[in-house]
Amino acid sequence: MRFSALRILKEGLTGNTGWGPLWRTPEPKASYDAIIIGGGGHGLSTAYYLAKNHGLTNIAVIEKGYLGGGNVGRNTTIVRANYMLPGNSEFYSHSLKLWEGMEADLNFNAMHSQRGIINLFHSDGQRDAYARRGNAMINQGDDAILLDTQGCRKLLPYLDYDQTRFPIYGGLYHKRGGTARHDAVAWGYARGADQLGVDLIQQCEVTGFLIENGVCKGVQTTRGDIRAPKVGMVVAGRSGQVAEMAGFRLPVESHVLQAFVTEGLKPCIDHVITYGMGHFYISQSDKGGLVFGGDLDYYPSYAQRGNLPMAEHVVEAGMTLMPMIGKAKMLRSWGGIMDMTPDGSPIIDKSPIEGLYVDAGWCYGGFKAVPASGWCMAHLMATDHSHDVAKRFRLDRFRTGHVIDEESTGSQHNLH
Amino acid sequence: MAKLNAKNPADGLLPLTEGEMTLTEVEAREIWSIAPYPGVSAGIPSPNRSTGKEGARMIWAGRDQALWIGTNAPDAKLSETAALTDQSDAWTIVRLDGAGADDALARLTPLDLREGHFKRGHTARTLVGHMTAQITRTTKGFEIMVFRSMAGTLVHELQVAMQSVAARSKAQRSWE
Amino acid sequence: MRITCPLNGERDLREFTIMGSVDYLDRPGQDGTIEALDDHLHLRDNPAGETRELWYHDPSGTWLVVTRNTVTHEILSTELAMEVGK
Amino acid sequence: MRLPSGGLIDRGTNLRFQFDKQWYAGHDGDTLASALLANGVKLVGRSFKYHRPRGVLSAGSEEPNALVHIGKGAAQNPNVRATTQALYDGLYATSQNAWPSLKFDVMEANNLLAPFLGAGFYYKTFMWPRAFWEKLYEPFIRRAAGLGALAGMPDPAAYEKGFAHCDLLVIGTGPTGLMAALTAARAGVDVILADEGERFGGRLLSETGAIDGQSGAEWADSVIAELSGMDNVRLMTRTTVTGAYDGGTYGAVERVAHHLATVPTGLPLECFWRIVAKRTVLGAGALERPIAFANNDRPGVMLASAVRSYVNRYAVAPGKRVAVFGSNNDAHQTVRDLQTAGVEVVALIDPRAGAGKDIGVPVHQACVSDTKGRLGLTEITLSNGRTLKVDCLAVSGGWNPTVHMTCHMNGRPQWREDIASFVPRNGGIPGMIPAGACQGDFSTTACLEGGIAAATRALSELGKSAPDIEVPEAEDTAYALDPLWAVPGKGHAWLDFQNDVTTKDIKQAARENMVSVEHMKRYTTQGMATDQGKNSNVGALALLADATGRGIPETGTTTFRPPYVPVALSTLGAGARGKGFAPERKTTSHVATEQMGAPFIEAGLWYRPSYFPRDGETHWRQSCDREVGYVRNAVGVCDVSTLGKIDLKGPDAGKFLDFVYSNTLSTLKPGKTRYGLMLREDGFVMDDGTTACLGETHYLMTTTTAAAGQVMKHLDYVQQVHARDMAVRFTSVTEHWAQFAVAGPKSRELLSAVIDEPITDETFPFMANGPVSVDGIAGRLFRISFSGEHAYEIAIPARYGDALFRDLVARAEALGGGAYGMEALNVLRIEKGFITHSEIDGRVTADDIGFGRMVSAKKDCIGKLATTRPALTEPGRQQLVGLKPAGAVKMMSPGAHLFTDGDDAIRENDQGYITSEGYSPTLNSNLALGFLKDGRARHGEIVQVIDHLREVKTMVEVCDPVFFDPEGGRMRG
Repeated sequence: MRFSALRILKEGLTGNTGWGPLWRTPEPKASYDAIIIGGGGHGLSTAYYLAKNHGLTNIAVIEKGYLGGGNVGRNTTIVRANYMLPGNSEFYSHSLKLWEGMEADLNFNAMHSQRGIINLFHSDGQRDAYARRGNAMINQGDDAILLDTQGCRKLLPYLDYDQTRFPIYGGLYHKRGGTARHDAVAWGYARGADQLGVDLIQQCEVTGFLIENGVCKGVQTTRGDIRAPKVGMVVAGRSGQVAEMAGFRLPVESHVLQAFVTEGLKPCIDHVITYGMGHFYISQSDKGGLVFGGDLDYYPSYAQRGNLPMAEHVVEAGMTLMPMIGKAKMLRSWGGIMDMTPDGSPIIDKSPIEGLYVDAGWCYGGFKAVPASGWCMAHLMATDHSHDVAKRFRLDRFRTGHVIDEESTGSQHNLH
Repeated sequence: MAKLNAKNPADGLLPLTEGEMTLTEVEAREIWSIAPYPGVSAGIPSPNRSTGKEGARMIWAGRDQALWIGTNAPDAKLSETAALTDQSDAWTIVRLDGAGADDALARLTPLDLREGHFKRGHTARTLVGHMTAQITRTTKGFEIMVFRSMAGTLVHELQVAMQSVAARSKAQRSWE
Repeated sequence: MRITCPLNGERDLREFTIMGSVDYLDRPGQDGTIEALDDHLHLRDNPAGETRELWYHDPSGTWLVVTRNTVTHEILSTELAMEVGK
Repeated sequence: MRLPSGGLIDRGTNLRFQFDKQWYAGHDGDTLASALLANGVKLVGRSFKYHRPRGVLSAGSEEPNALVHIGKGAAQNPNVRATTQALYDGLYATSQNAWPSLKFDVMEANNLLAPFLGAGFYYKTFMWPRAFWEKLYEPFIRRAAGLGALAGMPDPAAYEKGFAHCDLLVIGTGPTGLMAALTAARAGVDVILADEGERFGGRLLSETGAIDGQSGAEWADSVIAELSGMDNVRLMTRTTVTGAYDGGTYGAVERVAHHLATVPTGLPLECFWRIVAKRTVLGAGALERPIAFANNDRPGVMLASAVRSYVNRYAVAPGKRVAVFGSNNDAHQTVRDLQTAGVEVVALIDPRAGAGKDIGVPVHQACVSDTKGRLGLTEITLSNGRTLKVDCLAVSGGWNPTVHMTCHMNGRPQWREDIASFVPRNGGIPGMIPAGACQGDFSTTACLEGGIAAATRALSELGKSAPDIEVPEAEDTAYALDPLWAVPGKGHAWLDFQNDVTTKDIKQAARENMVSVEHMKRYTTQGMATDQGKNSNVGALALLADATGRGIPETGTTTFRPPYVPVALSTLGAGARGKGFAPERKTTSHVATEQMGAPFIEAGLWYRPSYFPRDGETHWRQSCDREVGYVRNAVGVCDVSTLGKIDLKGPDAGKFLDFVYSNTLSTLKPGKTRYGLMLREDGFVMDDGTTACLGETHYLMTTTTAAAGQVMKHLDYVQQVHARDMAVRFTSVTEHWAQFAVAGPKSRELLSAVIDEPITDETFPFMANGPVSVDGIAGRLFRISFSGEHAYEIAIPARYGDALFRDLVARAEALGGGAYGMEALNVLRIEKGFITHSEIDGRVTADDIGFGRMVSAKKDCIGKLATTRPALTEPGRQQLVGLKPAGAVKMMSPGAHLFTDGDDAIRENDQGYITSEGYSPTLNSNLALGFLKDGRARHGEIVQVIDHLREVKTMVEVCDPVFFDPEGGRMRG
């Protein structure tokens, strides 16, 4: 069913009884041409682009819970292409372009809002680092503007410019950055994939791999064996467990990242803002809640919940930066499981087992990568070659040292 | 020739009184860290304990390490078996005394300060606000140490906490 | 989260930082292989369940090996890193 | 309307307050909601989406409708529940989410569009044309959405945080909590008793049942009186426990001063407590649930328990003609309480056959199926077709145990068929024992017993025995209920009042295959409002179960997450405003530097002077040039105390240094100093600095200011994990020593006048160190240089730092020099090609900065193996170079990228970037350092510098990074 204004009108007048399912609930078949493990944002976009770009429609997405139940549904919804290092630059640039056409392509409003993101800096050294980044963004063909303190004052008059502990020297303004309605991205890709014939199988957990002579031939699941010559694992925080079933270790540690939302408020923050001297980023959702987050809790966790010290640190950073949010009230906190790599950049590559492909290591930047991750993973699975914009996301780069370390914090997983 | 006058870390900031609480600076002539080399038993206090009294005392300050606080430096012979390092000017030491001191400090440190758990003579390496600190319970209150450079922050944060406790006890009395 | 340090006793999470898995204990020396280094620095079992990790009690400068459950966050035991395996 | 007698209010008080600029009066003991109802004000808010008129639904923190602004100006507090806001004299409240007024809100038009604004409509429209989203649709949606408004100014009130520790935390002071606290307190353990109410007693304050012959409130007071006399008990009123975290840690918000007309100085408005408890008894009670029927959201439709609260506790009749609708016996108590209070009860409506037949009011075996009344209820229609004129309808769909906190660690509650509710599963929160109504035990006697039992269990787990305690005598009637979730019929029947989620939305979600409970929630926004579904989740779940043909347990639940009630960011972030975010570290020269008028910059937590302005200077560059001149031509003084200083001692200290540094330090002789490079284990450069050998087994390491803490932790790691057998001990002495650089051709002349024994080039050659004394005070002298000049660093115990700094600066000025700041320091080091963390940014190797030979081949060190990895040794890496202007434009901004002459400025052509830049008055030229692909082989090449951000494009010549005195004669001589 195609969505349109006319359709809304017609349904509204007839009691909204004509809406059909957004996707089917198929039974798993015994075999497919390809299987995607993981029905999150990346898995669903992989399936969508396998079908759309490569004509592979006899495929299935296998999800142990419900579609979009992982990090795509529990993040701070920031979409941006403001990376500095080769590998990340071209990939996220590609992803942002896909975002810009996504809603028309999927006929689904994901409320992608290019309201602009401002990364604040607080010292000469940070300004120099952000200038290097901004120039890299423009070299890549994306947009960046370097704001000084006055420029920030004009755009963000409510920040504390006078008393705050670390003064605001300026900000890197990326106008095409912004936010989106996170769940809608998963639903849009799910609906798109379903319409192209992809079987989306929920409540089906992968329990093992069918590996014959070192070649992956399919998966064992709670609903029986499903065979396929190509299997992609797109399971984010669960990458360690799934890789273990296939018998290899990944350079991934799973960490909890908390996020927070306040009660609904009338519009007060029009951009996405990040603080440079503590861990804090914030935007206001279309419903009016202030959505904000910070850094990892730092300890590996599968619990999807965090603890108070980081929550307090995040709010403290917010209070020194923009004290006017003080009377906003935190309504809810939650945690996602982040697949952290030793350089903070992802992996889209073949696994050590033939026929099994890995899309993992998104750390806590996976949301904005949803379109390009699917695009490139689909390319890899369909052609057995890395897509040009993802060719540096190799699994062996840690061993060889070809790391893509944006944060420059070295090989410790939880420092990225 | 230069003429050098000494200045205390909390110079000009203390003493302070809020309600029944007082905050004063402790002037220490000598502070030395004593860290015995491996395999040597050096007679330092056991973990989280302080020993001795005014003039020559030791407080446990981490794994196999203690701080000597006194009017004189420790016996130099100790340097044969332990790393002896002068820290005399590295610390700000303040004393928080009086009714409400526990409540004020509990606004800043995650340490369990309950009398039954943190008794007189107990000491701990912990946090005060966002500062690494050493807290020791004394007869009348607490001795709190942070790095010298953070004297201003320590005094400010303790003062705010003391004011709050004083204001509460005043408000409590007027509510009752 | 509360961690009981063998020296400092039970303390709040905020007094600690964590480095990562005890894979960091197995350090290949200068004659080691790059594969061993990969195991030491990068590759992780990343278990959903019990795991052993290196933590640091910042105020006292103590490195600990903490056995912890990554699903429940339960702390199962703590040892001084200095004494592990001794 | 205020009842003539009764209630827990102080009728002797007269508190005047405003709501939407109208003056009203109430009494001490009132909430804003009870006072408004007492004044006949029923319309208090508007809903989120359809802007429907709304009145008070509940009498607690779960209130979804009666959310208002309290205060004005910067103090305006949005989304305050009128049902929990204590009344005080002068209280100023306004309604929110309505324009131009609460009674006439233009956005009410949305209500007419409701058929088109059902579940998920956003996702299906607003897509055409694309550019309209940010410009038109989104701003419109944003303005329409939201509830209250922030003032847009910093909150002027004070807030604080604190820590508390106890053996037993008791949450809630209804019958359960009070008995648990009493039992534990008498056993002698440390008890914290927390309750979110203005006074202790919980539900007892709203009910008429007697306990031990006293009213509930009197009995609660008597228990509190005993507890407040015990040293081991801490009573925390107005304190909501908001979250359960690992290790028995709880978050709690204490509303310290929201009930006060004026807040005394020093008193915080709120306090956020971190409570650590060995055991916890959760006596959080239960929340009554509404029933969905058409137009069940009109002002005047209230929860039956709330009606009892207003009648019994606040002596307020919420209506003149009240009907009661429920399918459980608990609802019948409402009829009796209203009758006792003299309020006319029009009817009891109970669909169960024979229910309430002796109650003394007309009973209808039916359901309420619709209502009328635009701004307030006027009439209800029953499923049997009857209509009744009423202005208040008390509704009870039964009770939901308050299981929320038991789910904060991912525990899922379990369904109990007999009470048609979820109850906590065992062990959801380690150490927490739910008891009483939150466990599904609804009678007062069961709660009293449950509290004792829970405390007894907690005590036994703590190794204590419980005292004998008698269960007070109280009501013990069974709770009988036929579940009733929704009344069939036409029209919108609300589930989530605030978010305007109706039964139709749930059905539509099911039709669209949003059948997972999480999908339903996210698609319809059910349960995502400020009450987080406290009023509506179970009902919505029941309807989803019905729509999908599953049972409720199979349908599952969404997750309850902290906080239990919303927490102000001011509270959670208390203390961080302004400078409080991080400690301030000040050097001993701070005061003198301030007196000299120097602006400070932040260097980590430290403050350091940027430059020292002089009269007549209008630009920092003038000061900087002058200060550079001091060092190059006379003598400059700079406080370098912020660099990390680590004192290492022991037989293996040299061996340990060899292990942590890439180069060899163990061969250093006493009195000598050497530069060292420290790698991370992944082979990239971590930090650099000098190490002085002070004695055979005694070294002093310096680190950069930025990395001091990281290096100390790293040394602890290396020693305790990888070098456990080395006999070495080390400690930070950063703060013990004040240290000043004295640099320039006249530096020795200056120092000789300061120190007690003069020095010569022979006694103190380049890289020497040794003890000196100043005014008899023992210090240390290092002949090291970060400026390339003949220079020293002198260290003195910090108590003398202020005096020595002033003395050095005065003498330097007499010699034609003076103090210099970070700007000059930066230029001096760039002239010499010395690196800082601008260059060693965490991604460079020793070889990249030209120090490849500093990775000793003779020994192992941290990071050595990793440096052999292919990527760290292959050609094409970017290497440190110097850059000099070669075009008309002299500006070379840090962050600009480098391109080969003639290449387009695109990523594929990127050759490197600039890290540092400064104007050298010495060489009368701008100079820069940067990294360039294969840069060491490209000295002499002209490359492009392109800075899109500052719109600079120029040409530069690549050269050696050491611009000035490459032979180093000046610092050695």
